[in-house]
Amino acid sequence: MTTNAATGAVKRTEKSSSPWAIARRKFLRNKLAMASTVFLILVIILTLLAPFLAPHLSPIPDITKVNISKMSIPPNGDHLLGTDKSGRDVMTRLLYGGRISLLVGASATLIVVVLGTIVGSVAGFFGGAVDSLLMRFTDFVLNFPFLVFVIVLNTILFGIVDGLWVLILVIGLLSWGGVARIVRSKVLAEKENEYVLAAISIGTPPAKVIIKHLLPNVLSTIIVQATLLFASLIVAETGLSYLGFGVPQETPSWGNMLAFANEPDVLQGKPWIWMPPALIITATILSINFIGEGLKDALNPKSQR
Amino acid sequence: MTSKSATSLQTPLLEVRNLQTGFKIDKQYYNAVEGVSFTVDRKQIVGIVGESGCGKSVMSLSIMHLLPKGIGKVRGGEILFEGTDIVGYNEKKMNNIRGKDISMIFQEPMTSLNPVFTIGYQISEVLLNHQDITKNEARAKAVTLLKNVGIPRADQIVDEYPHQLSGGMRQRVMIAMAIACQPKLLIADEPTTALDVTVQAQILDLLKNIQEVNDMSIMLITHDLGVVAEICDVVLVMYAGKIVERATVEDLFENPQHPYTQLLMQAIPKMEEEKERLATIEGLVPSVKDMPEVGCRFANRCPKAMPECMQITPRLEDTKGGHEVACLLYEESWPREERVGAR
Amino acid sequence: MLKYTLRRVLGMIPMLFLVSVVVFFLAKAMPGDSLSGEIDPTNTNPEYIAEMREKLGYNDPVYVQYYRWVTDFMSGDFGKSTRYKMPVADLIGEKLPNTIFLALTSLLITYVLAFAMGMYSGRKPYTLGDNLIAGFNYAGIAIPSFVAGVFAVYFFAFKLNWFPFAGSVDIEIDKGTIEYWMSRIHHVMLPAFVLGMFSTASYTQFLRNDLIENSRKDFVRTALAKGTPMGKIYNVHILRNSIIPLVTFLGFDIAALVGGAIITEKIFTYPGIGLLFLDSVNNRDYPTVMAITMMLSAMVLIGNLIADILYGIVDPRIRLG
Amino acid sequence: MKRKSMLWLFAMILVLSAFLAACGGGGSDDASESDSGESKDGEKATEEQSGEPQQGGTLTYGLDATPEGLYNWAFYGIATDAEIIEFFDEGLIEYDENLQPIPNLAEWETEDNQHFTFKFKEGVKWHNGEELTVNDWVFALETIAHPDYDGPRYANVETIEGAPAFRAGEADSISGLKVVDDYTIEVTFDEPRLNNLTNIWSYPMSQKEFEGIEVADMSGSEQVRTKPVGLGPFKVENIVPGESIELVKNEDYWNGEVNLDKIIIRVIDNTATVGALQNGDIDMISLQPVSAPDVEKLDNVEVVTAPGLSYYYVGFKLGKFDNASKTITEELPKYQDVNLRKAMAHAINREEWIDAFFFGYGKPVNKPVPTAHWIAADDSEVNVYEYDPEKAKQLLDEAGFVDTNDDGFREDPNGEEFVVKFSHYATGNPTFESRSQAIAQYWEEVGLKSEVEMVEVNLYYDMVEKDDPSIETFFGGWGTGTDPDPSALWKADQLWNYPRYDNPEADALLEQALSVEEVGDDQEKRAQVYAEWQKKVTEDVPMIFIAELDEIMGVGEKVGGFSMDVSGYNNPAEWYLKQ
Repeated sequence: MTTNAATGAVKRTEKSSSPWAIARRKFLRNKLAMASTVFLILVIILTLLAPFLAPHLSPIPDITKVNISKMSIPPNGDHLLGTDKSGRDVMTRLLYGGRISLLVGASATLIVVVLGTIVGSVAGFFGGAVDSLLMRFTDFVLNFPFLVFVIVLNTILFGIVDGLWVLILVIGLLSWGGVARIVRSKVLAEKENEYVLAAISIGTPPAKVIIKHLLPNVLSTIIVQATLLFASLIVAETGLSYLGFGVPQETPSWGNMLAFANEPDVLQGKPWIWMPPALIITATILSINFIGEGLKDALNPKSQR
Repeated sequence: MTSKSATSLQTPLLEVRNLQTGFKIDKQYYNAVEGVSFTVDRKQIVGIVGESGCGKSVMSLSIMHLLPKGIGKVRGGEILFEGTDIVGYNEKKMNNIRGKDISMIFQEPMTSLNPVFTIGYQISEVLLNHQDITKNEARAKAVTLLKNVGIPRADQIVDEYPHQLSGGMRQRVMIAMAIACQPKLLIADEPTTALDVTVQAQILDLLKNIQEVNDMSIMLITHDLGVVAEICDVVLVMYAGKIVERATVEDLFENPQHPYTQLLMQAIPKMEEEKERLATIEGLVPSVKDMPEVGCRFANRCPKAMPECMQITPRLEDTKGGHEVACLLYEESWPREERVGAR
Repeated sequence: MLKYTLRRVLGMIPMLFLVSVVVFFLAKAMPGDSLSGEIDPTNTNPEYIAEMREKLGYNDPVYVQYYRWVTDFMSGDFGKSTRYKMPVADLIGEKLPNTIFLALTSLLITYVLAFAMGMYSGRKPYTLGDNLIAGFNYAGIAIPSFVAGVFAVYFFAFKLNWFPFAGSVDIEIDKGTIEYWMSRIHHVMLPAFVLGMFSTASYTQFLRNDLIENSRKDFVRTALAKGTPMGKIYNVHILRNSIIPLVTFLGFDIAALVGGAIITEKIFTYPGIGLLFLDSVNNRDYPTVMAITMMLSAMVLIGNLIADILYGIVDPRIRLG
Repeated sequence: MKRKSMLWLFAMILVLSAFLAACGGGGSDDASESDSGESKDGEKATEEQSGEPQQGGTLTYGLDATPEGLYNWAFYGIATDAEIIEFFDEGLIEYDENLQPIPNLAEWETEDNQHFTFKFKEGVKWHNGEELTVNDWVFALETIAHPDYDGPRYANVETIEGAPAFRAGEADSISGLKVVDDYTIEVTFDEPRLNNLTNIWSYPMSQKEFEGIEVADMSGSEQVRTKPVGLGPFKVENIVPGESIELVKNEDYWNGEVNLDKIIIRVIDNTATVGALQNGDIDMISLQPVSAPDVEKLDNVEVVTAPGLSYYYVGFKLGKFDNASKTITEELPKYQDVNLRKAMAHAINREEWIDAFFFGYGKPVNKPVPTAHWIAADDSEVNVYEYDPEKAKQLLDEAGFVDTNDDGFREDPNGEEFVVKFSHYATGNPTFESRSQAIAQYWEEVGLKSEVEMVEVNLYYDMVEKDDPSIETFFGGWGTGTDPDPSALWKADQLWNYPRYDNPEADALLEQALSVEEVGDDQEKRAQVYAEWQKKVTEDVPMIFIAELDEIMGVGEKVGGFSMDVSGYNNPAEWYLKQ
């Protein structure tokens, strides 16, 4: 604490602001995180605008139609990123593909966060038998080798449910363990605070205590986790699609586009087909990670930067 | 060696001259300790009192070269240990002094011990650092040390881990570690603050006892005048990086002169005044960043402040028989030294 | 410690049971005969199928079937591969050493690199070296392993010719000689590095941050006050504390290696369990798929157990508390 | 003399991508998704620039699919395994470049196409040192006919007299096999057939080697999996399962000197093919068309092609088949109109499609037999459906498929919405989706609304085989064998007649072509009957014939003595490395 004598002074001036305001200020000051946020928002907007943008960017804005006369054209004026082996404009598919990849990532993250938060907060709040039961279950889910189970489940469910949602569900249902653990530990710590004890002692129903008192306090942790999860679930989608167990092939997604790298002629000879998705995936993951780091920093009252 | 020790007998054990320690904030240094001078004599217990943030810990860390790297730095003055200035010492030289000639104990016994090593290992380490002995010998010595600081079942505890001990026990372990090499000076930075009142007394007794047995000096840093009264010989009162009063314990308690000291005195809870509300000092210590360049640093909180206090920087002056105070109320002639702080 | 270990081992048993139940029902949900592989999938004669089902006891109550399957599994009978027409156990036994070798090498590389880089970064934060390492880390975390793998093959195997691009060993070398092992190591390095890249990056970053945080701890000051040199403080006092959380990662690591091996082994045509799994899924060799699934799940459990026990060993607060 | 490749020995080979494997009873042909539009000469040899074969050296041969590890002719299931067995084992009969059988380890005589006498070469040694005798062949035939035999080759033994009885356990031996002496055997078939010789199982198995192993355990035995022996120019020295095989020269090879010391077979990922060839990590590999253009660009590798025996088609499901009664039980109405089928055939621009998806390594095929086969009819003798969208539109108009609701697509003659549903297998290979999409688009261009459905490949052939209602028009590929008889793919009583093509006249022609009385030994007459059959099929259009493919090999410049033709490549004993 003595070592903080100097910085204590800095903190004091900010004492009046709410933690969220401080976090926001810290985040806004983090250049890397801000640049990443701008980038990510840009990517999201561009993919959302795909149907409007595509016709302006390419003479063949179709994502499914095969153009035999235009196959594997390197980048040029008409096709800024060239065309793929089906003669489809890479740029157009990149925009549409982003929708799917981000959708899979976001939906799966949502499932994960909701499930993880519910399980974690219930376990943490009630403790005792409920806790150990739920945590055993969480351990159990965490113990599945993820990729193996996704592939197996995908094989079983293939053709029964629409492929995209199978993927989202399977990824979501297998990934919530980590969040549950973290939320639980945070809730456990938070629960000991007097205001929570007070709320419980006056007979506030558990659900209300959890939602009103506990969750807002673990929210920062959840947000950070969700961000990092979002990144890793996008990776999961692309990886599975690359292996051929992901999004159905007729739907463009970044992973599916990247699967072209499996083609012997593409990898070395036609880099414009797989480089753009590879780069955009990497850049997106990178920016999400930076945002996550930034959030972690901003929401951590102890951090100094 | 012999000649040096001969001279060192006349010189005080530790003499700090005009010490200035700065902290870097936004690429600029601000002094947390501003021109402090004092001496610690052999076998003397010097107390340093002041509110938190007044620079007393920074000063002790400056002596030990333990300021956080890249942030804190001694920017001026001298620290003479046995007559040698150690300010410019490199890490290697300091490592020969730390733990051997000067050791230090800290406020937080809970966190000051490494959780993953046994008590025995941690005590042995200091011995192995400075003495040419085997691990087994060091361990045996650790057991003895633990016994000396009043730890029961020392031969078991030596193999236990910090988390298995209570706070008071851990502080005893810290003390055992600190005295392992029979240092000449022990810097105790708020050694009892984190402890229960009953344990506090025991630790103070232990310190006093050890000081007598080992013939060492102690520099005791505390915000608690009660602690000072109990064991110190001489007291320095610090405020905002400066020493504002220096006196023997008796003098100080009999006749506190600086208004700050007087207020501190009133803040000590006393048995007979239980029902009365404790006096508090209004306001806060100014941060190093907004330290006034001239004038008395206590002026804005001082009940006896005069308009001149804002313009003239008071100097530590002897009022009578070694009782020194830095306050315009006691200065015989002012103005002088208008711009001490602007260095 | 013994009690702690025992408790962990006992805690694993219900988990193993649950996992096996799930795998069993997944296998039942799979088309065809995924449990034993005895029913020839190319024979569509209903009489034959009915007869085989009766013979294999698929008309028994589910729990009887489960019991039979689980006891068979525990005694090493994993059923028969429909593709390779041989016991799955033999098939796995053939590939498992390769995957274990890959995983261990990967772990070794991961931890050595993570320690080297993490220690450096942690001791010298915000320097050029630290920033370079951070750059590597961000790349390692963000570049999907299949992209990295494909790059690695082309760059290190074809362009630079430093490593072989496929396989696990040079077949011309006699088994058991030093050259044989050197060849195996040579073959495994590149896939192992790609497999461990993500973990290496995250551990480096973790170790760095943990070192920085731990270096601000009070016990560091204590050690300094004792006259312990800074180098020793980092290597002994701080490191020992930072290792503890890293050890818990080991459990997750094993799960990650298992999944990651599927992609890596495919890219490097490294004949291990992952490649076998992928091939088996693609060829609908379901008995093999299910046996591997069960085995990998068990491996993850055991990995976690090992991590737990190691955790106990390195952290006295857990061991004794 | 050309060495026959096992790739096309068996009549039924489904062509799938390199990604997958066996389906049904035959082996899938992993490597043959290939052909050349450049239509190079049937034979191309690398020895032309070089002089004398040199001795010694190690050749590395690449495989871009993983072998299953069943290294025995009687037990293997997939083409990749066969590619390996080729190097170390051979059969009694070979085929020349016209796909006519020629003697190899044995000569034969027959008067009536029912009774055959085989005379084995003397002094031929197995790799284990035992001498080859007719008993080894009898052993092989009895193994395959054994009730416990779990391989797919029984059809090649079934026609021997007494084989069914042996299989049923009613006899201790196959009565049609008469051992005269160690080198002479008389074989009697159940009836005279023109293809008895080409159909019979012609690979001996070393009786000594399999001594004491039950038939049921053979496929899992080390004699099959890890320590196989054969009669071929190379011996198996070492096998690292799933990744590589080391073969060494057979010093005692019966058929001349073996040039190479060693052949290393390495399994690689197909994305590594070009790089591995370029770096000389592998000397030879069978190429997929997609890699071939990149390999062509390499200075150190030559691309050698030979006409293949496989082709792609788009089939129409015309009926339903009952496998128990072996009859087509139901007629499906949707594509019954032959003009609709003809129009759909005319709509497809096959040249463009092949160039786009096979990079010039294939060419349009107009009949149900690959052009390189000797029974193939000339294009002038069959109905050819050239790309002619106008003709297609006209045919559709005539057939009553017109756009009645102005949505841009034609309705069926009843005015109902008409949607062509086109199924293709999916493997994770993204080009499959685009090439099927491209075909659907050709149909859309003539006004037929079309939908593509990608079905997971293993499921796909199940669904096609079981006449799943969701399969209407479907993409497929065949590899036909050296045996010219196409009955198994085309007769109305065959499970593998996927379109459920049912034309008694066509079936009668197929029977006639095999009849000893009507055709006898007259190959020309036989070819003529097959040509008539081909005309019949092309008139009925049960499937649209799309493309036939060449075999492509990437051969490093160091390799000499290699040649290949429609029957496969030459004996690896003749290969050598230039020093």
